[in-house]
Amino acid sequence: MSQHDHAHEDSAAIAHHHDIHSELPSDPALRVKALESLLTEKGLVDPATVDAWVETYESRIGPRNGAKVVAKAWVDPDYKRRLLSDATKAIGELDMLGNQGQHMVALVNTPEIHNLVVCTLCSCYPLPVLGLPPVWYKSAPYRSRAVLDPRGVLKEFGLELPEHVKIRVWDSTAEVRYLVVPERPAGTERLSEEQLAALVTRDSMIGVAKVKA
Amino acid sequence: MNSIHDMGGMHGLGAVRAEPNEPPFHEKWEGRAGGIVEVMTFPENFPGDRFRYLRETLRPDLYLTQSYYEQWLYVAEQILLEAGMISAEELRDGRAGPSAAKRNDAMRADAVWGFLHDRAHTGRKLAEGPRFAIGQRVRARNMQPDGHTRLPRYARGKTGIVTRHHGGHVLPDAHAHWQGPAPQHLYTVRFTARELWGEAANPRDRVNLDLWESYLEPA
Amino acid sequence: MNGVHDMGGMHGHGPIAPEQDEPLWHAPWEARMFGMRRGGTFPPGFNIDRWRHVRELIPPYLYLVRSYYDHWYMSYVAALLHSGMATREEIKSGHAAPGTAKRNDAMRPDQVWKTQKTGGVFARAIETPPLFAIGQRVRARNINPTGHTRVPRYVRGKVGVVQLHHGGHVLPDSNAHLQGEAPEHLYTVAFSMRELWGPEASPRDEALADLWESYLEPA
Amino acid sequence: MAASLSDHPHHHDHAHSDVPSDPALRTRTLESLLTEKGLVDPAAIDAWVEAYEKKIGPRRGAEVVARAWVDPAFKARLLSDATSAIETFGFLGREAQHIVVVENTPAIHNLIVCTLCSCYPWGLLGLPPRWYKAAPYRARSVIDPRGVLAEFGLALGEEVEVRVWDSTAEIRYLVLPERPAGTDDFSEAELAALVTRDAMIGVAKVEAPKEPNA
Repeated sequence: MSQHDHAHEDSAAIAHHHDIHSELPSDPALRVKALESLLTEKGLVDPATVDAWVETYESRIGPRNGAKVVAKAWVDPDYKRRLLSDATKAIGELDMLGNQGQHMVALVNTPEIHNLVVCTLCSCYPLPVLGLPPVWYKSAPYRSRAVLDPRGVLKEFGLELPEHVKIRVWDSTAEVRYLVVPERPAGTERLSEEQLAALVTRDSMIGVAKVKA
Repeated sequence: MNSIHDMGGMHGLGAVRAEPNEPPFHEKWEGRAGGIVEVMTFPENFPGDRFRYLRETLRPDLYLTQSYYEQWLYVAEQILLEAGMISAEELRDGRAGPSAAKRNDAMRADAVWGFLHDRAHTGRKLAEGPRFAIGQRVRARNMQPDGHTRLPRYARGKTGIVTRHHGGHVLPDAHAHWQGPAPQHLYTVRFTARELWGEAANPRDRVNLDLWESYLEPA
Repeated sequence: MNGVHDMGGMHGHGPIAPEQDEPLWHAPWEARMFGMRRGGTFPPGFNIDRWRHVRELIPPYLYLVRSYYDHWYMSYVAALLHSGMATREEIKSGHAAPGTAKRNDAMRPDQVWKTQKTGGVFARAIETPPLFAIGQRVRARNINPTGHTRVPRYVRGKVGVVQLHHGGHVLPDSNAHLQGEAPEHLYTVAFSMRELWGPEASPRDEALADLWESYLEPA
Repeated sequence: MAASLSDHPHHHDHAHSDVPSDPALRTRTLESLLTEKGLVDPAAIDAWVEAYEKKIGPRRGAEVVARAWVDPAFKARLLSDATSAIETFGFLGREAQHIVVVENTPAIHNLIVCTLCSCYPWGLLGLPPRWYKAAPYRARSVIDPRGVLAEFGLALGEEVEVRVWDSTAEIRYLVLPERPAGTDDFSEAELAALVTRDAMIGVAKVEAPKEPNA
C-alpha cells in the first residue's frame, strides 16, 4: 500500500472515532471531568501533573518573557544583531527556549516593514516567549483573513498602516516560531530596560498592535 | 465570496449517503418551505442570483448542519427583511404588525403550473462578439471577490480549453448586488484533473465549468 | 487533507472581535484539559503531527462551533479510542472498566518543567544538501493529499522566493501517520499578495510559509 | 464589480437567535405571517408541492433519453442544441431553461454536480435528492469522481475518461446514459422505464433488464 493509501486508511480509521460525540453531553465541563477521572483511574494521568502544567503557564511562562527579549534588543544593538542572525541562540541566552519555541525567528518591525504572525492551519504560537495564545488567534476569523487581508485585520485591532508600509504575514506552518520585535516608541530614550519591557504588549509581539510610549 | 459553500475539492466532509427511492420532501414542512419560497411575492425586480448569494452568507456551521429547506427559509426571511416587506418583530411573532396593509397580488394556485414552465431566462443578446473562441486556452483569473461569484476557488489561476460558447448571460457577480444584469459571454471551459489537483490525479479525467468572460484571461 | 481547518483566504467567518484582558482559561475545565493534553499518556509513537491531524479530522460542523480546548478533548478521546487505550463505554462513564490494571508511568509533576524546556525539537541532521537556495524562485507543488500535510491550499501552485533555510526538519506528512520522521530541508518561502490573490491585492504585501522540500519545485 | 461591503448582511449579528429552531415551527410561522400580509397564497403552495410530488420528476428525463435511443435524428439534435430539441416535450421552464445533454459512451462517463449550491435540471428530473445537495458529494465529485462513483457501486475501467460538469451557471446538464445491451426489441416506453434518475446524473448506469420484456 503506497504511503498515500496508508494515510487515507489511517485518517478514515481515526475519523470514525469522532462519531462518539453524538452520544456525549454537549457541556464540555462534564466531558472533561469524566475524562480526567477515567485517565486517573487508568493511571494515564496524574492530576498533580495537570496542576503543574496549569501553574506553569499561569505564573511562570507568559508575554513578559518576550517583552524582556524585545527590551534587550532595543537597548543592546549587539544583542539585536545576534537576535536577527540566530534568534534561537539569542533567545536561548535568556533561557527562554522550550516546547513550541525551540526554533525561533525574530521579525523586526521598521517604519517600512510591518510583520504579522498567524497559523492558518491550527494555532501554532511561540509559547515559551508569549505564553498561551488568545482565543482570537486560534479562531476562524483571524486564521482565515490574516493572509488574505492583513490591512483589514489590523483595522479591526485599531491599527491603520500607511500605504507605503510593506506588510509581511508569516504563516507558522512548521515548527519554526516567530516573535515580532516591534518598533521602539519615540520618547523612551531615558527609560530603563525594565521600564521598556513593561511597555511591550503581547499583541505588539504578534504584530496586531504597536507599542505605545 | 470564499465561504464554506465553495466546497469543491474539500476532504473531511464524510461519505456520500444516498437514500434509495427518496421522497422529494422528507417531512411535510419541507414541501411547505419549498413552496413558500418559490411562490411568495418577491421584492420588485428581485435578482435571482441574490437568492444564492444570501445563502452563502449563512454562518458556516449552520450552512453545514441546517437542512436544505431550512436554509431556504433563512434566505426568504433575509430577502423580505432586507426589502422591508416584513419586520423582525413580525417574523418573530409570526403575525402582521398593526399597520401592515394586506396585499392581494400573491401568485394564485392556478398560476403555479405556468410559473414552473415560464421561459423567462438569463440569456441576453450582446452587441459585441465573444472574446474567446472554441478550442482556445484560457486561464481562470485569480480573483477573490468578497461578494457573489460563480468561479469556485479550486479553478482560479488554472488553465483550460474553451469547449462551448453559450452566448450572453446575466452576470451573477453584478446581479446579486443590485448592479443590474451586466450580461457577458458565457463559456464552458474544460480543465484536466491534473491541472486542478496535481499529477496524482487521474491523467484522463476532466472537469468542466461554465465561466463568464470576466472570469477568464488568455493563457 | 483539504479540511475545514485549512481556512487561509476564506471569507464568511465574521469579525475577529478580540477580547480585552482575556483570561488564560475561560472555565476551569479548559485548564484541566490543557494539563491533561500536556501531561497525559498518549498511544505509543504518538507525536504532535499526529495530534494536529487527529484534530483536523474532527467533523467540520463540530470543528467550527466547538471551542479550542474542546477540540483538544475530542482529539485526545479519538486518539485513546483509536489505539484501544480506552473504550467508548469508559469515555462515556468516566470510569475504567472493572479489572483494568492501573499504569504507573504517567508524567510526574517534577518532570513538567524539564519537559516544557526540552520537548518539541524537530530539527534533524540531513546528509543531502538543500535543493533550493535563498533568493531562488520556487513553486509550491499542487498536491492534494487526503492525509496530513502542512502546505495550505492557498499557496499550492503559487510561485514565491526562498527567504530562509532551516536545515532538516521532521516531515509532518509522514510523521503524522507513523511512517517515520523522514526529515527534509525546510524553507520559508515568500509569496507576494498579488501572486496569491490576484492583481487587486496589495502591490506591496506578502505572505510567507514554512514549506518542506517535497512541497516545492523549481519555478 | 467589487461588491460594496455595505450591502453585506452581517449574518453574525442578525436574527439567528429569534427564529424558531424547530424548522417545522419556523415554516408555520413564516407561512402564517406571509398569508396574513397577502405575500403568499397557501393554495399556491399546495399546487407547487403537488407539482413536484406527482408531475415533475425523472420520468420526464427518461422520456427524452428513450427517444434519443430510438431516434438517431433526435439524438443528433439533442447533442447539438438540447434546449430546442426538448422544446416540444414541454419540459422546459423553472431550473431548465438552457439544457446541455452529455452522452456517455464506453470511452467517456459524465457526472453532474453543483459544488457551489444545488443547481439541477428540475424541469427534467424534478427536485434533487438530498445527497446531491449535501457537502460530501459537492466536495468530492470534482476531486475524486471515481471514489464517489465507487460509493454508488459503480466501478469504471482505467481506460474510461470521467468528465465532471460543475453547474456554475444557468446551464443545466443531463447525462444521456448508454443504452443497455439486450434491449433491441424494446419499445420506447419500455426503454424509458429502465432509465433511472441516478443514471441521468451520472452516478449509475442503466441496467439491462433481467429477461427481455420481463
